[in-house]
Amino acid sequence: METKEQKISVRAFGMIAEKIGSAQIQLIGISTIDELRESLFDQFPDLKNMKFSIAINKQLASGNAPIPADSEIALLPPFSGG
Amino acid sequence: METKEQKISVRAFGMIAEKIGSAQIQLIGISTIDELRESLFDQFPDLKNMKFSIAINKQLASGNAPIPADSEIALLPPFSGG
Amino acid sequence: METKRTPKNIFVQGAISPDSIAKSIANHSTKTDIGGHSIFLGQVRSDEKPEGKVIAIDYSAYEEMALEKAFEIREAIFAKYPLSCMHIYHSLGEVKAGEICLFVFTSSKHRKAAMDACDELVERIKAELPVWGKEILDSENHVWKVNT
Amino acid sequence: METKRTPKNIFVQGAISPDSIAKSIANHSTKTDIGGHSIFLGQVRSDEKPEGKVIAIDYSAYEEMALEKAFEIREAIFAKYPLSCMHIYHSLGEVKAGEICLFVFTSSKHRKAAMDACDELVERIKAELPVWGKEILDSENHVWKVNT
Repeated sequence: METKEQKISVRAFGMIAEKIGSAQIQLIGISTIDELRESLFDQFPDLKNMKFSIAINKQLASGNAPIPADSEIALLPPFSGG
Repeated sequence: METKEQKISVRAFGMIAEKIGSAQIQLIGISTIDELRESLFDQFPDLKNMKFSIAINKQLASGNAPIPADSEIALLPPFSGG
Repeated sequence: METKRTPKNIFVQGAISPDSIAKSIANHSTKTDIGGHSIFLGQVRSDEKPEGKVIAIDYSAYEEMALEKAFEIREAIFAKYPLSCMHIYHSLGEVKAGEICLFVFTSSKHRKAAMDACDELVERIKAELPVWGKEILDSENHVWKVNT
Repeated sequence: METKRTPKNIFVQGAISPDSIAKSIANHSTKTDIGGHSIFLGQVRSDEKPEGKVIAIDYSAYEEMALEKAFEIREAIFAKYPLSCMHIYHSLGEVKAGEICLFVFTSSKHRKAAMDACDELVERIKAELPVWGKEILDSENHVWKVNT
């Protein structure tokens, strides 16, 4: 019952997707935003120098928000629509 | 050489033209805006209760401006374009 | 000081058609330094008056003065904002309720200039152009339009 | 609180055609309580970058989030201004320089509400919608668009 082992699916967009080389990745053992960032920076050190927001279930997350099981996580570089 | 006797042509627009019953009238012996108003109010007493500006040669006139010979005079009710 | 400028015509007979607006937009696709267009369209409202319902507006103008004034406004707005293009079209004659009577179009590299210029242009056109709208009512009466 | 709203689609594939804009305008001629329409059009600029000249922008979006956000913005603007209508269209995929990628359309009884709502809508769309533009260069490179 340890939520630490939950598997989450992370979508990436724009230049973040380009840097990661994929529009979707799977991560294991992530239950907070801080853990997510740490895991991403381990796998993709380039992301450390890039600006991006994180959305949990289509809402922008702030601070070290918890990541509930089965959340839809997304990495969002600065918007440039219009 | 008395400019008092100059004949001027006055164009009227919108509800002023409607009230006068004509889009153009001729007046004699007019050399200032005050004389113009006096002459108009004599002939068309209804104009006393109507708001209108006067243009001399396509420029709005202010105060008791002189009316040069051969001027194009126009009576302009409040604008309502657009 | 004598001016040798030749004011552009802004008046069109009757309503301004959506197709002519589309054409005007399409004409700007070759100007690839433009990033934003701002458009204002005036549409004839079918207001209910004590004397009847508005079914059309019949526009008249002191054309020569209006064109000079429009040119003066145009020059002032071009001097104030970094615009690529500016277009003004105003109807004369009868425009039915629901039809377009005013089309103001500004284009710029960045959106803010286009938007601010468009807003100011519309305000100045309504306040300063010698144009009059006679509101035709379904009662066969008419009233003279008053701008607010 | 659960929401049962169903966000309207705002995305169109490729450029927004002047003809579709004309159709959208024409559709409002039956709404005779409208006195003014305000329109903003975003057009792809062919900027010169150190890496090359922009020939197109390839737009992508987090569509589900963008539609929810657009709906939220739409509701907020409707609550703030007395509008009759509001339409938002944004391109996805490739839009060439000179073509239209954003079409924002507000209509109201009086011009001021339509204009102010349109301005605010454009600002919020640019700042809040998860949409990204990849600027395709004539050098076959690309750079990611940055909104200012």
